[in-house]
Amino acid sequence: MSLSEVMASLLLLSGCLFYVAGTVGLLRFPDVFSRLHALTKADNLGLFLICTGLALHSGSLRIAGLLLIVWILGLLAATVSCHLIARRAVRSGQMEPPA
Amino acid sequence: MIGLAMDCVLALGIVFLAVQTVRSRSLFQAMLMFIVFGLLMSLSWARLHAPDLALAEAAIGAGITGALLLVTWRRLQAEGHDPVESEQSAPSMWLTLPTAGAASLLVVIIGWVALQLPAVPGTAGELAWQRLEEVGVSNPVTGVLLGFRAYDTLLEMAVLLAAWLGARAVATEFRPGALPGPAHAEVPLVGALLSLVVPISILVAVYLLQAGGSAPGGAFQGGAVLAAGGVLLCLTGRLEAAADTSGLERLGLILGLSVFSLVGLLVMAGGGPMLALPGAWAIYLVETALLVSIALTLVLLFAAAPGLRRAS
Amino acid sequence: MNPSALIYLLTAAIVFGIGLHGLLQSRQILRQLLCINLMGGGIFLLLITLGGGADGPPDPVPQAMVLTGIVIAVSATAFALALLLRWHELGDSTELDAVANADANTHDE
Amino acid sequence: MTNEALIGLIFLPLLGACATVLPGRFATYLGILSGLAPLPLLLVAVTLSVAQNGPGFLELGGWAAPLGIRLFVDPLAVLMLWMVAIIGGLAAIHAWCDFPPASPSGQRFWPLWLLLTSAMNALFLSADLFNLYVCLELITLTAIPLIALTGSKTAVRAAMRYLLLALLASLLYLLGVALLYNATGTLDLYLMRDALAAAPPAAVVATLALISLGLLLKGAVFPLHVWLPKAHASAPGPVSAVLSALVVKTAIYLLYRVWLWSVPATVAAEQALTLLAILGAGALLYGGVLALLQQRLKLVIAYSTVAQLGYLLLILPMASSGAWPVAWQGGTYQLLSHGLAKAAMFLAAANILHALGSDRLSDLQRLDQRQPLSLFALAVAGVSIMGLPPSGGFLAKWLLLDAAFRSGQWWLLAVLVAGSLLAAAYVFRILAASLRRDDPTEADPVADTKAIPNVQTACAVLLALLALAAGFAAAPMIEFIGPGAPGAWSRP
Repeated sequence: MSLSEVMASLLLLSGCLFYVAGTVGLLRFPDVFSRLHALTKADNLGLFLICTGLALHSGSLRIAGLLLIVWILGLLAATVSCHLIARRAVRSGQMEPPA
Repeated sequence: MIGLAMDCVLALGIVFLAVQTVRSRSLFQAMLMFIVFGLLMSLSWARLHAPDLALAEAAIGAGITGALLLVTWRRLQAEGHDPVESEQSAPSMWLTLPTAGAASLLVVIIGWVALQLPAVPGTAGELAWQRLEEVGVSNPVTGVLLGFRAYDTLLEMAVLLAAWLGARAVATEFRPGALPGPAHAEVPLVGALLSLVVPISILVAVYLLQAGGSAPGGAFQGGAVLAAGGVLLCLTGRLEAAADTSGLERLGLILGLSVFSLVGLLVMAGGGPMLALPGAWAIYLVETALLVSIALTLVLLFAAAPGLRRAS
Repeated sequence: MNPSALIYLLTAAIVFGIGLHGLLQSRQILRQLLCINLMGGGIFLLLITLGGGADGPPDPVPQAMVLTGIVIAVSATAFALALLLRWHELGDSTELDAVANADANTHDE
Repeated sequence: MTNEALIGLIFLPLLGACATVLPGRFATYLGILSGLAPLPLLLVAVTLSVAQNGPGFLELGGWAAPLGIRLFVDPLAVLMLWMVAIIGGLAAIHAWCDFPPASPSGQRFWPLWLLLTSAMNALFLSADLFNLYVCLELITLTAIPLIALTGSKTAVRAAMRYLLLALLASLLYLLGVALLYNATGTLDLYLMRDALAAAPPAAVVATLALISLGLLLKGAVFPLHVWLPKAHASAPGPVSAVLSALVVKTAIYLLYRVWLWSVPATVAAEQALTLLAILGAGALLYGGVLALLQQRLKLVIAYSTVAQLGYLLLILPMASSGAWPVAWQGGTYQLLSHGLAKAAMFLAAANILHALGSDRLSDLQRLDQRQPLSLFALAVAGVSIMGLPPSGGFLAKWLLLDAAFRSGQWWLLAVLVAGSLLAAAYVFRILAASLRRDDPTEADPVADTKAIPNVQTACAVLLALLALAAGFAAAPMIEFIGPGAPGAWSRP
């Protein structure tokens, strides 16, 4: 197993770890905002790690470029949808009064 | 070994989501479960070496169908649909047991028959691989869709057209609130995202179209991606419902079906067999027409309005 | 047949069965539509599993059939949803047993 | 020439539908006329060719089966195509008055109508199981919006139920097709017999059971008929006519094709055919009794469809007996004469409903004064449905009785007689209700009757007369139809 393959595996594994963390947060956190917090932050990083790992694994610059686009688009979609969900939640009065 | 484990996880996930679609009390939750079910199906197509299907399932099966379900849900709610009604009380045992019994019996029969019937050699699929070059494309699925079984694809476009005609026929008079409305129009982030995503959806659609000859992709996947861009424009109020279908829209709706038929008829008029597309250029011509019709039909079905126009 | 094809074959049959069960016992039209789509998914999976069961290259004919089937499924679903909206406008609930009961004593025209 | 004619039968209505979608009156008229008017002409060419050269295939795209899709034309297909052209054509003329092409309702009606015509022609010609699935879905998705066009609660409710059951039926059919493709490696109806003969019989029977279950559901065969009466009765008149005369028959047609053309003659298949015939007998009796109990004219006619479809399945167990040619002729004659008579009855009922504002049997009194020609059409078509001479229906039932007698299937004889008696009862019930005069206080019953365009009356009368005339043109037609299913069921 070459160094790059080891690196790729490590990246993929850590990416999965972030996804697991994000999912646990989604399931366990109490309200919309903390769930969004857990989901978007952890998943974006997880996606980045997995894309990098896959790019390393493939060893092709073209595929690396495509994966970069995938990551950016995922990032954008996550940002905007997170914003919209949070906005909707605020409007509909789900914001807890500050303790 | 890892592959097998992944297949097991996927299969379990698919079955779990199917069960949830049927069992969850809230109809809304069931819809969400179904949409995720579509996404996992798409992954399983990829595992089964059917990337064309993975693309189609993700774009059409999960994406467009999901959007249609959610927007219908929203329309039902907007019209005062009582949310309580969406809760399904647990059906009685007398109803559940026989249907479950019948369904499991059928499952056993399907499994048993599928294992009993031997896969025979010399199938249509093997022939398709052997004679793929004669069609002029190297992606076998495109070869079957536009070459060997082009007639199916043509009638399938008629089905899509019929769905739009039917939806228009049963719709009542034009309702201005047919679209979900510009709820998020004023959010600046959405505008920025749109100006990026809609051009990308066009780009991806064109890419999928041209890739379809040699790689996974084609008119259906491309059309669905383009339709997704249109759906976004509707959702954000960039496109709004018009009271009538414009001439251009009408032309777009029938473009795929009529170009496909006319090319086929022209070939026949020239002495060839009906629907034998003469080479790759004809396939791309037909696929482009199909893409336009598919995208437009899907967006209009989503909008549930006779037509669309740019928001003033 | 290799083990993973067997897994998907079973999945296909089970998903079909779940869809059928849900269709028969559910009383909400929207959910019945979901169930019909589930059944369709099961059949599509079955087609591909059977076609790809051998070790050779995947059979493109079932793939084309499934692609056609997916488009037909979305067409039928879209029309059904339009009909559902219309029905709702007429003042009925989205439950199908309303149909069954109304059939017995309907006299409207 | 024949090939072009076959293509035209499918593609002219298809392109006509496209044209009617386009804006402008001209495109609409052009679409309707070019989509429907040339069909009889094309059929003459096809009929002559089949009469001379026998059945033939047409490979689409030049790809031979099993790789490509073939069209198959034989006398049975020609018969069905003629029914589409004649019944569909006359119903279209009837519809022209209610749905003028330039009006908004016409804009909704005609594209769907043309697509439905094209889909039925495509189905009767197709030789490919999966292509047939696409055709079935196209028929479903065009017929159901046509039912819901009236927009009444009953119609929308019936359409919804029909849609869900039709989708379920297609899925069962598709499941069977998927398994058959795995077992035979082909989707061609006429290529799979040898492969099926080699496969394990029990699995083949299970697969065919799935396909048949789907088709029986689509064909509204007892006890899966529950969706039919409401759907057919609540549709606009010409749509009811086409639904009852043609659309349900597409499923029966496919049952014939699958069981008689594609399935190897094994013992299990023979038992399956007997089972199908028992369902047919059930339909004949149950549909007849329910038709007798209905209070509305269109519902009586719709339940009569449930009953009359039963005859078409009764011929199946005779497939391996010496009486088969006679039974086959009886069955195909029943297809034809029931189609014509039932379409006539539905068009007449639509006229009556329109003129009187109601089709309750209790409101039909003095119909002979108010709608004499519609009543005439009902009565003449009723003669054919009952099976009285000299109608086409008489000939069909006589041939069926003859076949049952020859093959020694005594239970079939009993069922046939009982079915005819029930049909006579419900037809006479309609006639009796129309001739009643129990309201002498009403000064002028004709006054509150709306006028019906003469064309619409003429369509109903013409169809009824055609159903009657089918009895006179028997000899050449029977010769043309021939023994059917060549070689599928050689006698032991």
